[in-house]
Amino acid sequence: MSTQNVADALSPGLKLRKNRRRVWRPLGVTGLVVLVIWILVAALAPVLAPHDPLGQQFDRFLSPSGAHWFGTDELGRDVLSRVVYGARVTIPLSLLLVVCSLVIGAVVGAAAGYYGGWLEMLVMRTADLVFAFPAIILAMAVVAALGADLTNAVLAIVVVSWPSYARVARGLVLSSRNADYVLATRLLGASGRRSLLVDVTPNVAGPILVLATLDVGNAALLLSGLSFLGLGARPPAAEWGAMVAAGASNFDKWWLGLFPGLAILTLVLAVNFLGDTLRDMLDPRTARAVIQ
Amino acid sequence: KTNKGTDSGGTKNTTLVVENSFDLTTADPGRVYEVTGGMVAHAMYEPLLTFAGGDVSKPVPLLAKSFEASADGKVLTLKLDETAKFSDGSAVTADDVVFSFNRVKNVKGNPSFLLDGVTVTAPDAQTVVLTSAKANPALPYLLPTPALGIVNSKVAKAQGAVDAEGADKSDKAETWFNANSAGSGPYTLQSFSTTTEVVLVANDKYWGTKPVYTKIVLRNVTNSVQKLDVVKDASQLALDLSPDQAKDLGAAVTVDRASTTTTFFLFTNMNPAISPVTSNPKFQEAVRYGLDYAGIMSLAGEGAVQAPGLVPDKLLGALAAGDSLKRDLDRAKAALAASGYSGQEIPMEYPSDITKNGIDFGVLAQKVQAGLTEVGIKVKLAPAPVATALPNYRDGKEKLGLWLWGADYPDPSDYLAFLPGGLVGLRAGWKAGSSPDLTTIGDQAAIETDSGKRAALYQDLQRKLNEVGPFMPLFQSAQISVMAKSVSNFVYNAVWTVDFGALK
Amino acid sequence: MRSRPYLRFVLVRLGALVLLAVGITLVSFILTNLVPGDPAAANLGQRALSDPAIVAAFRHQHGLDQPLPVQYWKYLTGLVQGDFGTSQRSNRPVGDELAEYVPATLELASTAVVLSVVVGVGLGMLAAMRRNSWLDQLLRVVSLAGVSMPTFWLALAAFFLLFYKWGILPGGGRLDPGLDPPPQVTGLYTVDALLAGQWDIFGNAVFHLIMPALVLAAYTVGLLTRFTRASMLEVLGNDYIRTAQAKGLPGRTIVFRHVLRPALVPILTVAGLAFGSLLSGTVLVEQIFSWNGIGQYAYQSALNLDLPAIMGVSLVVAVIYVTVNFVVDLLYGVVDPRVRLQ
Amino acid sequence: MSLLQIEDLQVSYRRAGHPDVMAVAGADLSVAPGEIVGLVGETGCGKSTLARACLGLLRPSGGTVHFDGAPVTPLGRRPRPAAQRRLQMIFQDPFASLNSRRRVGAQIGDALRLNPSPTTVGEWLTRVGLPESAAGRYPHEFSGGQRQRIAIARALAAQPSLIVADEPIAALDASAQAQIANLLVDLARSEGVSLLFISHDLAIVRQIADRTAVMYLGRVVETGPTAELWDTPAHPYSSALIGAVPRPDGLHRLPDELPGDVPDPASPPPGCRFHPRCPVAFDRCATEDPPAITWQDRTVRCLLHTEGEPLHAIN
Amino acid sequence: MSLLDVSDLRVLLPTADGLQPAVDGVGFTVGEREIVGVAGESGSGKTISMLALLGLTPPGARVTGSAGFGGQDLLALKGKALRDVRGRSIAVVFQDPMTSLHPMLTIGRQLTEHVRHHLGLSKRAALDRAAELLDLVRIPDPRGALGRYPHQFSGGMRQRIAIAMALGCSPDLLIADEPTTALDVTVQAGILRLLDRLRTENGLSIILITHDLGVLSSVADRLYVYYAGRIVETGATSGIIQQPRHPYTQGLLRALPRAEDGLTPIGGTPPSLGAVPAGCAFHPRCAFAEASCAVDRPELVDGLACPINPLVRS
Ligand SMILES: Nc1ncnc2c1ncn2[C@@H]1O[C@H](COP(=O)(O)OP(=O)(O)OP(=O)(O)O)[C@@H](O)[C@H]1O
Ligand SMILES: Nc1ncnc2c1ncn2[C@@H]1O[C@H](COP(=O)(O)OP(=O)(O)OP(=O)(O)O)[C@@H](O)[C@H]1O
Ligand SMILES: [Mg+2]
Ligand SMILES: [Mg+2]
Repeated sequence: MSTQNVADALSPGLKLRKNRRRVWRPLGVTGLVVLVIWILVAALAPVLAPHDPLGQQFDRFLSPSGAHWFGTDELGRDVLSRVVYGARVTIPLSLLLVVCSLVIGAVVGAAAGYYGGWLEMLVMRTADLVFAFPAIILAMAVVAALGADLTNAVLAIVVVSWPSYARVARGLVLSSRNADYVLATRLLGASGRRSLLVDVTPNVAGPILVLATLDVGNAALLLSGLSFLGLGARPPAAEWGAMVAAGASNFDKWWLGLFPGLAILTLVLAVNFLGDTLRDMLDPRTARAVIQ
Repeated sequence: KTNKGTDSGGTKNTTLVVENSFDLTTADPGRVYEVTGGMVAHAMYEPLLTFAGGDVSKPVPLLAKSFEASADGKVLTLKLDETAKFSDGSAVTADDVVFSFNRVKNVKGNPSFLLDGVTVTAPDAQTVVLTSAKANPALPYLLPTPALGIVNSKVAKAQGAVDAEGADKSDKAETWFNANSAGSGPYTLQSFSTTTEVVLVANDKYWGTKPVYTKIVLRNVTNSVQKLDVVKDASQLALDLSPDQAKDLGAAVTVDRASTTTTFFLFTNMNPAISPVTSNPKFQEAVRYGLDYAGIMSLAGEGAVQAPGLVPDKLLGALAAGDSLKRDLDRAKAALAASGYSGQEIPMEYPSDITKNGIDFGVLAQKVQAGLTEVGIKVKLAPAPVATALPNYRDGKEKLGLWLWGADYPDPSDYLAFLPGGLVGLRAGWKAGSSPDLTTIGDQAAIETDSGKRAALYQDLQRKLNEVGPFMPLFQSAQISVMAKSVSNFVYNAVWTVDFGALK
Repeated sequence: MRSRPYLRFVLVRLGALVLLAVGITLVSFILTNLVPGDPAAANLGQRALSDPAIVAAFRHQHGLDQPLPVQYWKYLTGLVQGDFGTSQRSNRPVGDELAEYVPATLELASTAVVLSVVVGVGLGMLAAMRRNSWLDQLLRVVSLAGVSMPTFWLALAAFFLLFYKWGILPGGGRLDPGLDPPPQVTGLYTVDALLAGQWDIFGNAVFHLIMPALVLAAYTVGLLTRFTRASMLEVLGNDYIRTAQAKGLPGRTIVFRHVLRPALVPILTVAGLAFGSLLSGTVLVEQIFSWNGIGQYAYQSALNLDLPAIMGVSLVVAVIYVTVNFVVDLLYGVVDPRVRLQ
Repeated sequence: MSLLQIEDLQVSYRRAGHPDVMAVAGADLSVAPGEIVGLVGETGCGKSTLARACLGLLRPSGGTVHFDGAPVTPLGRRPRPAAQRRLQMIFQDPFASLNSRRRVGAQIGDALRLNPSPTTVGEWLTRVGLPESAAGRYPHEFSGGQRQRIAIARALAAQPSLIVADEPIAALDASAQAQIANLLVDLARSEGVSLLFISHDLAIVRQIADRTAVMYLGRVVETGPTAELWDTPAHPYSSALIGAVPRPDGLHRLPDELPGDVPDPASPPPGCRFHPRCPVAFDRCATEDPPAITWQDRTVRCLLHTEGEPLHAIN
Repeated sequence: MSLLDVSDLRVLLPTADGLQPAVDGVGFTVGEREIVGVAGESGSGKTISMLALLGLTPPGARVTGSAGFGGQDLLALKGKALRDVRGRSIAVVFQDPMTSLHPMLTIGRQLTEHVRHHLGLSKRAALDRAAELLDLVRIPDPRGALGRYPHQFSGGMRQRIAIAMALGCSPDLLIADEPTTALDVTVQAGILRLLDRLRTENGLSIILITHDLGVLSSVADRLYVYYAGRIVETGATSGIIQQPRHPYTQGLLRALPRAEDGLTPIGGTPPSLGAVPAGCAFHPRCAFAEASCAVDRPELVDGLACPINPLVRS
């Protein structure tokens, strides 16, 4: 089918070869370190943030200085504190989004691949449909109607993002359903469902994990994009996309948009570094080169 | 290449690029109601009466060279200027006026309420008589509204325009009006898009003083970009800069700041069924005195004024600045304690996608929230795009609402809507009969024809509203217009924003 | 014998396209009607909104007073006749509005796609040829940065620097203000200007395209660089490349004739999908560059719950997306004889 | 009584937009208890298809497969009936037939758990020549030959009475080939398990099989005791196959060539399926489908033989 | 005077544990019109040593030694000079005919591109030549075949096409790397006959790599037996097959299915790259091994790299 997902192109039947992975992967390690830092920042926000992220206690539009490293915003709040607290919004929601789409997509896709027939037909046609459907328009419509709120945005995006997982899961189930090792287990007397669980799941997990890792970045981008459009985070919560939007209306107050933008970039970049490295590790091509 | 305005005097055979964040759905004068639409329609369709420059306190002749109200305030007679010509060269007649007004009423569009209860007749070709069911002292103030511009009825009819009853179904002319024009104004329509740009060209048969700019390109641009464009001379007039954006623009541009007739206000729902908390008068008092007016004014910026009452300062019956409320935290806290408020979160709804005069509702809401937090009121912001927020607002379901009201026409009678049982009153859960006292004053004010008495009545009304009403007027926003040095004679008008024909 | 299966394939795909279109309208219809929110509220003034007669007239005019299935059926039957319904916001036929906005977006998105394919595939090839060199590492970081870049932020930064600070490129819009667009044929200003022989307009239109297209392309360039590299490496590992080397062919011939073609198959897929992501990206980019395309239109329509417009946009975007991928499928046949001859 | 009885088996593959391919088109074969039967034939002649149909991995479009007297049921989602689990398979590709994400012990353990027996995983590993510690390791830590040992252990642990081995040594090194073939045959003999050994390496089959079946384009064209068939091939195709085997005798003898390829099973030639390549074909071969002729314990499908006559060598 | 004279060829390949010797000092010669067989288990370095001759080793490999061919040292050639040898004087046929032809280019294109590049023939002339070659390797309807794609041919036909392609520039030497391993015996017989015919009729010299001694026995004049990157035995084919002297060669032969005796596999497995035992690489698997075998590395003397020279044969 044409409406094939990027993910499909990404991961045709990956196998993890553990034995001789290259130990030193600077990008992957960098990504991991930055990601861990961001997670720590999110967890320790109250400790790290110098000020109350909501406190409108300073002069407006103070440019960065020793007192306010990232300056203050249009309501006299400390931008650094807001950037720090922003991690608490973006990171968990992106993860939530990916986990929801992953669980829904993987289950639905695996069921489609396993049961086949009309179920598969229904699931895959729906996936095609959703793929062709412009995600952001859908998200905008849903959010416009249900009210600006990131949880609504997450809901809306889940509706359009499960199919990539469903496709990968289905593809992998289909290809492994007739794999020799599954047939071998079946011949020993295992039921179809058991072989799916025991034999297929571990093989599907790797590629799905890579896909999910890379998707966390996309989720963060999409969520902050919606917030940028005013359809995401609910004020006064500190959210990076919304903060960039504030910077957008005050161009010459560059610090308003620069720092939250960098926050998004570094977070997404870290996730992508990690995902890309994971993909390399899982990819049979690279794996082959490493093994031989 | 691009012809930009030059400083060489006289007729500039030039194009003026104006940037605006579009609030535009139509160029049909029978339906036009939005801000940008008003600007465009005003340039093409002249009304019977107009306002001179930015002064909206006194209607002056335009297509009608004189007008006269009857003693009981129910009949308004206007004499047309026989030299007035439409852009096709034909004369403006009373029939055209009758057609235009009836069409506005019968297509049942946004502006049709303007002529509710008004019948229009034409005793002769140069005379128009407007008869209202009740005394209607506001009528002359209504007539300059862009929607009441006069259309060339012969041309319009030929394009499917209908003025009779049932025009809401039978009128087919809107498409034509979105591509052409048939008015007597200084400009005609060259191209029209509700999202891209509107291009107007000078009407070469214009009967008045020929406009200086031969072409007006009105572009839809967000305010932040407008700022860059006007500074970089990519445009000559930017209409939507926020007060913050208009700071430190440098010497290359002229900044015009004028207070508008747009009032931002907060309301607390009066309906105990909707909100037992906010309907408590003590709670309302706490909100009223707890709001951080100074902080809010710092957002509203230079040129904006704190609104002492709902009626804007340019209009008859406005309160003086001295009547403005001041923050009184102690009083607010005491009132809150007396109200029995027990710390529950109260959602405050507002339209998240509206930016008016560069004031973003989201930012304002956060400021309001912060002020009330200091009092001890927990406010939860509940933004939604207008499309979603409006139904709740209209149905009176919002516990706390942050909205704005722009004068439909520059007369205080427009603000009677805020009384109990009125359009806005109901939205705040204020049922008819809740305050007979206010209703009585309102009824009197509506039909009083003497200006002095009217003003006094409206002021009285607003003072009382400020005591017992659910509305907390915050401020009148400032219209900030930034233009290239080459542009002169700019005057902000609250009804149509800018008169392109007058620009030099 | 050659054309029949291919023709069949084409027909089946076209049929699927129609079904998909119906599906899209149904989904958007259900969605936009299920959610709370009142189009009348969004599209009428505050005064008019409180006048039941006007609201009724509005609802009647847009058929909102009819049962939902009837509304949907009317929409479908209209659609068959090329009628997308009437926008509730502007009262104009949605078809006309789409015809106005779609070309703007197409012009922008295709420019971005061409840009991404040229740059992305080029960089990807470079990385593959020099694999594991410092250049490869650099390109890897660059391409990952491309896919990690928040588009709206990049757009703002580009706008601020390239236009405001340095004045290298023009700001928003498709043409300098005051320039009249070329006579409309395709709606793509560049093409129309060329058709009309208006070189200055053409130059201006291209000048205006550069920045938004570059911003829009950042993501897809990154994506295509990564994929091209992977795809090239995959092909390079094949026996037939060793055969070509053993035949003594020069490196250039091998890369362009033997490696690129098979590598193109997955690249095509990704490029097709990238086009889809570009269409979504335009919502953010058009906003910032005052580019009046369907991105802006979609945003406005969604905010105003303008149902026919939302459905129209969704439909058009979906059809463009599906068509692009359909073309990609057809291209497989061109690139890979095994597809064509099976 | 044969353990496995295949009669007139037909198996088709469906292909979208193309006519079905009948990969097995009326094949007969039987395997007796304790017997090792070799099945040989060129690439694409339907050996694997036949093997899979025997195990119920493919649904036959015609004919029957009986195992131990009961028809083999196609594999659905439910577990295979216990009786049929005594029919097991060893696959060609030792890299694909073990799950790379599960420990070796767990995979052999499956067999023991699903087909309870007093043996242990360790015992089976020792039987196939691997250390017991192998149970805790993952397949990628083993060479191809070792993996095939694991696969054999897994199949045997299910206590089968018949194992179908589809080219079990084709993917292995020369040295490993002999090791695995020996191991498989030794274990089959010692456990009393029948073996259907599929291979295109005739020399190997000749070494190990009691009986050999020769397959050509979806049909079994000749069966017989291995030595007899090798010495006096009755079908011209068998004869050509045997003649094509290069002999490591240092005598510089070029093997015999059989021109042409196995035809596309989607459009088989009429009459005798082998006739277009047959060096001794005559007119009738192009129209008449030769019937199966049986003489003592040999069967052949060739018009050169007539019912009731002793089968003679074709050369 | 031999056509190719390789001496002391060493190839170090990059692995996770650094450079490791895959080919460790081998020497061999190929005479005019000679078919030289190279035998050995998988991974013994047969392919790598041939690829090294043409500079086709994987990136990062280090190749030393010398390979005299037509008056020049192949291993010293670079760039264009090297490319001019490839495909023109020395051609290669790889093992898997299903993957060694480009799937998206027509047969005609693949058969002519190097011919046009090397010999400067016109397109038409090159196509004519390609058709002739296809005819030579017995492809039916050679003209029609030129316009078709590899997937439209069977495995045997593809291998013939690959051979035709190799013959395009009338090379002096053909290196055939397991050209029949992936094929059926019936098809293999045809390919072997073709190679033999090319040697006698076209005067081609061939290096035939395979681990099937049966194949070598039928066509090769001389044999080299590889084990773990070294040559352990060499000599005339009949001599080696009938009287193998090295225990490894003996083991190889015993593992072959021959009517006389059962299958007797060589115990153990060949060493992997970087884990080659000291001394004689084969000693851990050798039944005749003595203590010195683990220490002294046997040199190839008189065509045999085994000082024990066990003439005892089982
Ligand atoms: N899934 C399939 N769909 C369509 N045709 C198939 C399929 N599998 C096999 N075939 C065809 O069926 C025929 C028999 O295939 P099969 O795999 O049984 O042959 P085989 O004798 O096992 O060959 P090999 O020696 O290559 O393993 C072949 O022509 C093959 O192309
Ligand atoms: N690209 C490569 N990178 C690293 N090591 C390699 C590479 N190619 C081959 N080798 C290793 O080099 C050694 C020799 O390989 P070679 O391919 O020459 O063996 P061979 O004798 O041809 O075996 P086969 O019979 O399997 O073809 C093997 O250990 C192999 O793993
Ligand atoms: Mg097979
Ligand atoms: Mg090799």
